[in-house]
Amino acid sequence: MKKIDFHTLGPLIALIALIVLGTLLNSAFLAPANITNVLARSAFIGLIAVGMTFVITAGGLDLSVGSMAAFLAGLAIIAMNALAPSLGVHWGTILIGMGVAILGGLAAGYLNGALITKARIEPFIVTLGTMGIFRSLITWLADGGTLSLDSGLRTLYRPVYYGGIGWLTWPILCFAAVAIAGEWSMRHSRFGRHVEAIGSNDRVARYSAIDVNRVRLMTYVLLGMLVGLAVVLYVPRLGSASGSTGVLWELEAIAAVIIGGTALKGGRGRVWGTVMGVLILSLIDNILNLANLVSPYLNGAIQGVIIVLAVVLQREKHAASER
Amino acid sequence: MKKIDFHTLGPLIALIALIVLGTLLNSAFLAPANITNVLARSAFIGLIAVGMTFVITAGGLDLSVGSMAAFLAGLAIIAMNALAPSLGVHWGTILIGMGVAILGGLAAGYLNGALITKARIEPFIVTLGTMGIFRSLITWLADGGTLSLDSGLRTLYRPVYYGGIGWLTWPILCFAAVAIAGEWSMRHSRFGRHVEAIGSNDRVARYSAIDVNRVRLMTYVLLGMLVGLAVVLYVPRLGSASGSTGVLWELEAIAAVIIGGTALKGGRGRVWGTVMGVLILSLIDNILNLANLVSPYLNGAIQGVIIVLAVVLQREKHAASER
Amino acid sequence: QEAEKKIIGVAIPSATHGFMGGLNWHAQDTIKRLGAAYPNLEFVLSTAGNSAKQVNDIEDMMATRNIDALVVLPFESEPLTAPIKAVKEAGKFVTVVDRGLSEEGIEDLYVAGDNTAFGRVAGEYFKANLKPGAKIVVLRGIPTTLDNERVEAFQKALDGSQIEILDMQHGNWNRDDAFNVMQDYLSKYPQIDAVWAADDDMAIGVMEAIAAAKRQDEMWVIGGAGMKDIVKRIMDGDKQLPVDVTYPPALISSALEMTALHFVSNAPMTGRFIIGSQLITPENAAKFYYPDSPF
Amino acid sequence: MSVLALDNVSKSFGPVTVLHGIDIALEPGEVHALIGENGAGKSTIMKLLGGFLDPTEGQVLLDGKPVRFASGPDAEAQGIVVIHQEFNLARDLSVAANVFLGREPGGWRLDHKAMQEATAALLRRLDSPISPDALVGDLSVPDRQMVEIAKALSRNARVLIMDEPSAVLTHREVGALYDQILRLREQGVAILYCSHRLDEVAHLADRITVLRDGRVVRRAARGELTQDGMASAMVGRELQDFYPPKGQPSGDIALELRGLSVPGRVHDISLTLHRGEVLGIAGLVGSGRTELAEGIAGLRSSSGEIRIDGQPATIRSARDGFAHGLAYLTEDRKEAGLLLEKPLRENLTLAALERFGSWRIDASAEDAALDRATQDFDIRAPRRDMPAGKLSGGNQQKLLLAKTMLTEPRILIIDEPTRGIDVGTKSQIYAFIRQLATQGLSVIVISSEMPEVIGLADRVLVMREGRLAGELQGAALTEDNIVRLAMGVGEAA
Ligand SMILES: Nc1ncnc2c1ncn2[C@@H]1O[C@H](COP(=O)(O)OP(=O)(O)OP(=O)(O)O)[C@@H](O)[C@H]1O
Ligand SMILES: Nc1ncnc2c1ncn2[C@@H]1O[C@H](COP(=O)(O)OP(=O)(O)OP(=O)(O)O)[C@@H](O)[C@H]1O
Ligand SMILES: [Mg+2]
Ligand SMILES: [Mg+2]
Repeated sequence: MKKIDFHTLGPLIALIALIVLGTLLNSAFLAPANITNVLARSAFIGLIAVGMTFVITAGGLDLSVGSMAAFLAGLAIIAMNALAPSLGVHWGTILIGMGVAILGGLAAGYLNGALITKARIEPFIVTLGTMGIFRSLITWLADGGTLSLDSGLRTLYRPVYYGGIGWLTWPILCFAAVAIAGEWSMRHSRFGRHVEAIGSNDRVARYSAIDVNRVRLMTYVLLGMLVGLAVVLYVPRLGSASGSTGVLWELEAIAAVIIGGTALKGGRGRVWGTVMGVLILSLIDNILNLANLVSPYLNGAIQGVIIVLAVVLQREKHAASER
Repeated sequence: MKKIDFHTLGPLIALIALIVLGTLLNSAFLAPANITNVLARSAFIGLIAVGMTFVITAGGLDLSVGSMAAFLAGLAIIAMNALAPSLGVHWGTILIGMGVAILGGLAAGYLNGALITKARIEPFIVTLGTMGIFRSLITWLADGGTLSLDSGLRTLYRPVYYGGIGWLTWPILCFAAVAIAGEWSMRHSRFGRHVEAIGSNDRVARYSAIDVNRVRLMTYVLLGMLVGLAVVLYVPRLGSASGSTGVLWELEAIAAVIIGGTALKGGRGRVWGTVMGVLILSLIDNILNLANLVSPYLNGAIQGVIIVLAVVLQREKHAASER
Repeated sequence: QEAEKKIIGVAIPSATHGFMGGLNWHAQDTIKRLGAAYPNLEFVLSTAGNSAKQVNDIEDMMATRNIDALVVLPFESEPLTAPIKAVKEAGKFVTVVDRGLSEEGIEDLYVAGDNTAFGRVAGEYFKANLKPGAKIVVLRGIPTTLDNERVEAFQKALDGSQIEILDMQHGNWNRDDAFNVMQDYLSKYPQIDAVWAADDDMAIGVMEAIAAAKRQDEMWVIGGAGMKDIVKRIMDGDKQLPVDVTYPPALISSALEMTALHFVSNAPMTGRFIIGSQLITPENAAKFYYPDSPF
Repeated sequence: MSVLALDNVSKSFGPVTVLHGIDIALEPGEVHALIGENGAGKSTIMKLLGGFLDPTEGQVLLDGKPVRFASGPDAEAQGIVVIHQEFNLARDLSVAANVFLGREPGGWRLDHKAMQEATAALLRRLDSPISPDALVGDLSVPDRQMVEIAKALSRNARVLIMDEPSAVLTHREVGALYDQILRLREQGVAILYCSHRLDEVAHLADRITVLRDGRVVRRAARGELTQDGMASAMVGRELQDFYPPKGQPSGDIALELRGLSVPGRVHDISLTLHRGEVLGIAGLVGSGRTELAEGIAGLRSSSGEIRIDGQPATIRSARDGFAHGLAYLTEDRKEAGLLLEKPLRENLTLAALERFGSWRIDASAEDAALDRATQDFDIRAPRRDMPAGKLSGGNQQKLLLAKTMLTEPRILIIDEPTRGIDVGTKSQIYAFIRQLATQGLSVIVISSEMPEVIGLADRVLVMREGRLAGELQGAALTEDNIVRLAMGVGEAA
């Protein structure tokens, strides 16, 4: 944190450019309400993307996070609804639901990690498989429809998304805390160092007495738990889960990581960059809503162009500093 | 082709296991009609996956193929419909439509490849961007709805999907021809050799006087043209294209490539393996439809489990031969 | 006369399948028309691919666009209920389209199709036109509550008819998926007397698969929604497509128009408007045929 | 007239100038040796000549005329072939495919047969048993070096530039390499040869250029310089006592192997290593020395018994090894030793991070460790935050040594410890190893340089085809005896 990380400068510039654009398009853009909205909703992908940064830095990949989030949200809701009659509408019930989400995430991450490290299957295949599995399970649990949280619990639980300290709502605080802890671990902890070493060259890591499988497994477990945490914040927002919850979150999270300057092949993790990446993606959506730019059919195209441009900006800087 | 490639043995075993399973579950499975159906349907993903094998072997990735297919199908239909009044319902019109699809594919692939090699942006980001762009463009061209081919042309064009030589319909023949040509190029052509070298170590390739950027660009152009070819076969099937055409084809194609034993990090291309991978994925769908196994909500879960199992099977063999 | 400027937010799902495509088209078309007719009305349109994005869009409309009214087709009922309630509580005029909220009495205006009727009308046609012991297959949509409602109503209508439903798989309201599923049905079942495709897009894929298997004479197909190509074929008396069940994507237009009228006229524009599902038959098909719509 | 020359060339990387006004000329039919300390700039000169770098100042002359090569391949098209110090092979391709990469014969269809036959012929010429179909990734380090040489020989070179081609080869391969070099010299090829083995420089070179700190400090013709003379010209001072005096191992057994086997590679090895002993292991390329070491260190699956300090030990991974105080230094520094794109500091402490804080890694302690290591091992890095891969080859090796030593092992197995290290530093490292042994550390040294094992080890085991072929000690410890055991022709009296 003492030194400026040059690789995060690129995404930062892209982010600033987007903020300027937003301000020009609509003066309400910088209003606290809008900022709170954008930051709070970034939190889900943000938490997941921080975990994904570790997985990708260690040379892995996880396609299952979106489905996992839906599945965990479903589990947590089922658990809370089941307990509500006996325990009552009570914080205890909600805490148990939170526990279910986070422990479930731990277990799901462990499943992915174990298949990858113990059964030695490509992460792409394992998580493509579990992506299908989690998605199916939530659809099945919800019987094709939507699982909804008991409305009493809903009311009690709601402030976890909407409340907070002033305009700093809990999701924002959580995201900030996890991002700082993530950046810290990547830079200053043994775990982060080992993650980078494994992604850089796992043979060297093995020869350096690093327990490669354990560290790799841990990245998936960590990601699973962060998915669980994202779910803890997601459930009070919509109070429900269905087969369409979390669709394409994996793609967004991976994109945020890569926009942030972490290489897909691993070895170089930039948690700050990931945070920028997440904010860039959220802002694009927000800005598209700020102005009636064009046909809504073309939103995706504009989004695509901006993503590529954001990275061009960053690569140009990067290339320039390399010569 | 003379020697048996051990890495394709794994997928082959998985494929055979699936065929046995299918036969046990339903006797109609081995009926010629079913086989023709499955093979013909596999052709779209199959053609794309063969191209994807080259892209991935060279260390690249293309997420845009599904959207590109939808976009090209839309373009071809618009072109044919526009020409129908002047040229008439005529093979010439259809040939022009085919040309539009294939040349469009070439151009789209060139766009991806040029952004990756010239602007030096990560393939993941470039093709995530163009994925959004193509998808938006087709939705916009179709005005949110469906573009349908002029019904006269449709009738004329139809046999390109449904016709053929006996039960070997054109898609099957095309897929077979492209697979053989792909395998041949990977093994026996300079291009294939260079693709593998680049994926294995692009610095070494550069030092060996290989024009790395050109070869890499060519893999994307080749893939684009194969997407175009897939579209040529796709359009006569239903005669239409919409924003939902080709959704998730990219994931299926990449999965097929990896199930087939090509490493995601590049360097080792197995076109036969890819063909097996494509057939495995199609068969899973077919078998799930033929057998009333469980709640259809759980199809995705079974699919996921089988994909992982298919690869476990292959990895076990692989690991055994390494010790 | 310089009327006060009013902003109407419109939040609908994006055009991921035929019906939604049609709905998107009608929404944009109506917005263009109303915008021209009433210069003091401004529309803000957003489309979303999932509930969370739709909630984001609604939040953005509130925070940055300062809307006076919201016309929303909820992506899903439960998750959208609280956010829409918040809009209402902020004193905005709320129109809910098609999918009801999970709490009653939030919206000012409700314009919807009738999913139960959609399934029931189709089921009744099957019951009336098939002999006892007939065998049918069903293609379901994307797993959602409304798909469940339709299928349940369909099954209920068939009760006691001795018509056997051989299989129900998801075709996801998608032509290609429906084509694949139907091909496999045809391999699997030597006898199929009719198909409920439950959606016109799926019906197109289904008919293609049947044609490829050359079994057109064995079975007929019922889709749903009222796509112009299908209506045209019914008009032309296609034996394979005897009828269709409406679920008009144009209901968004009604909702938009009524919401606009709330601001430009003094007529009270609140209440519930259910647009029932009707059977399109060769006789009445002409009045359901809109050649200009993309759907 | 010279074929290829540098005319007053300087080269800078960023702010650091590594070559100052170099003049060097290669004549046809002549072997020109380039020697100098690690980081003196030898590889940089070779890259300049081979078109892989552009001079910052001055020019490259080809046939007396200034040229500017667009790239390495461009220079190669003009007959200038380089064997790089760092391997330049694609792991996923076969040996034959690598040899012909970029110049595959055949029209539309590659001529596999021609490539295979030509590769087999080249390897036969080098007396190497490698199969042309083998995947390069499966080859041992020395075998990969032989493929590099074969690849260079397959080019029709006018100028052949070799950067430490013999660093990991045993005398058998080196002999084959000399034969080829002499044959090419006959044919009028100009050869630039770089090596830290001064005996081979004396044997091969018609002309010697000595480099120090990026400047030419001495030019000599054949016979003008003795090996000692070369060494002092390089280092700038006299070197004495190249090998430290041998030690007095204690009677305690630190490591004992009973019937250790690595499936398919190493068979039934039993040996003992005493506390304070330096044990040498010699053998030809492919005799299984590396596999044995990796088997002991838990990096390969092995069977048999390992006892440490008399207690049976289960070592299934390098981590288990470290827990028993056993460390292994790999011969494959590029792929198993260093993280090439990471800075020096992170490489140095990677295996011993526990020592740098329990929660937060103490960066200042790391920096201090790097200071100590650069001093102890004489690591010459232009900048401390540079990636390890940009260090000169010898300095990478020193960093790897420092990294391994940082784990403070009690039993140390080092595979080719001085690969690519200059004479001056070599004697420092020998002294260092001996000092460790005196302090009670037990060391196994695997080396392909016979003088090194003889000079350093108290006792030498010779391996042949995966088995122990014999043990040599005291007066019997001679090159001749090692060769006989290694080749299986019996020990002389
Ligand atoms: N790409 C680079 N960027 C920065 N510094 C470099 C680069 N390449 C080489 N150097 C530095 O240039 C100096 C000379 O390196 P060079 O590789 O030529 O040494 P050498 O004589 O070959 O040494 P050795 O015997 O260890 O191989 C070293 O200090 C090295 O760190
Ligand atoms: N994974 C592998 N697959 C196939 N062959 C291998 C593999 N690893 C090593 N070999 C071969 O086994 C033989 C023994 O190699 P090894 O590295 O043990 O030699 P060595 O005795 O250590 O000598 P040096 O260290 O000088 O190579 C070599 O010929 C090598 O090519
Ligand atoms: Mg060097
Ligand atoms: Mg060795």
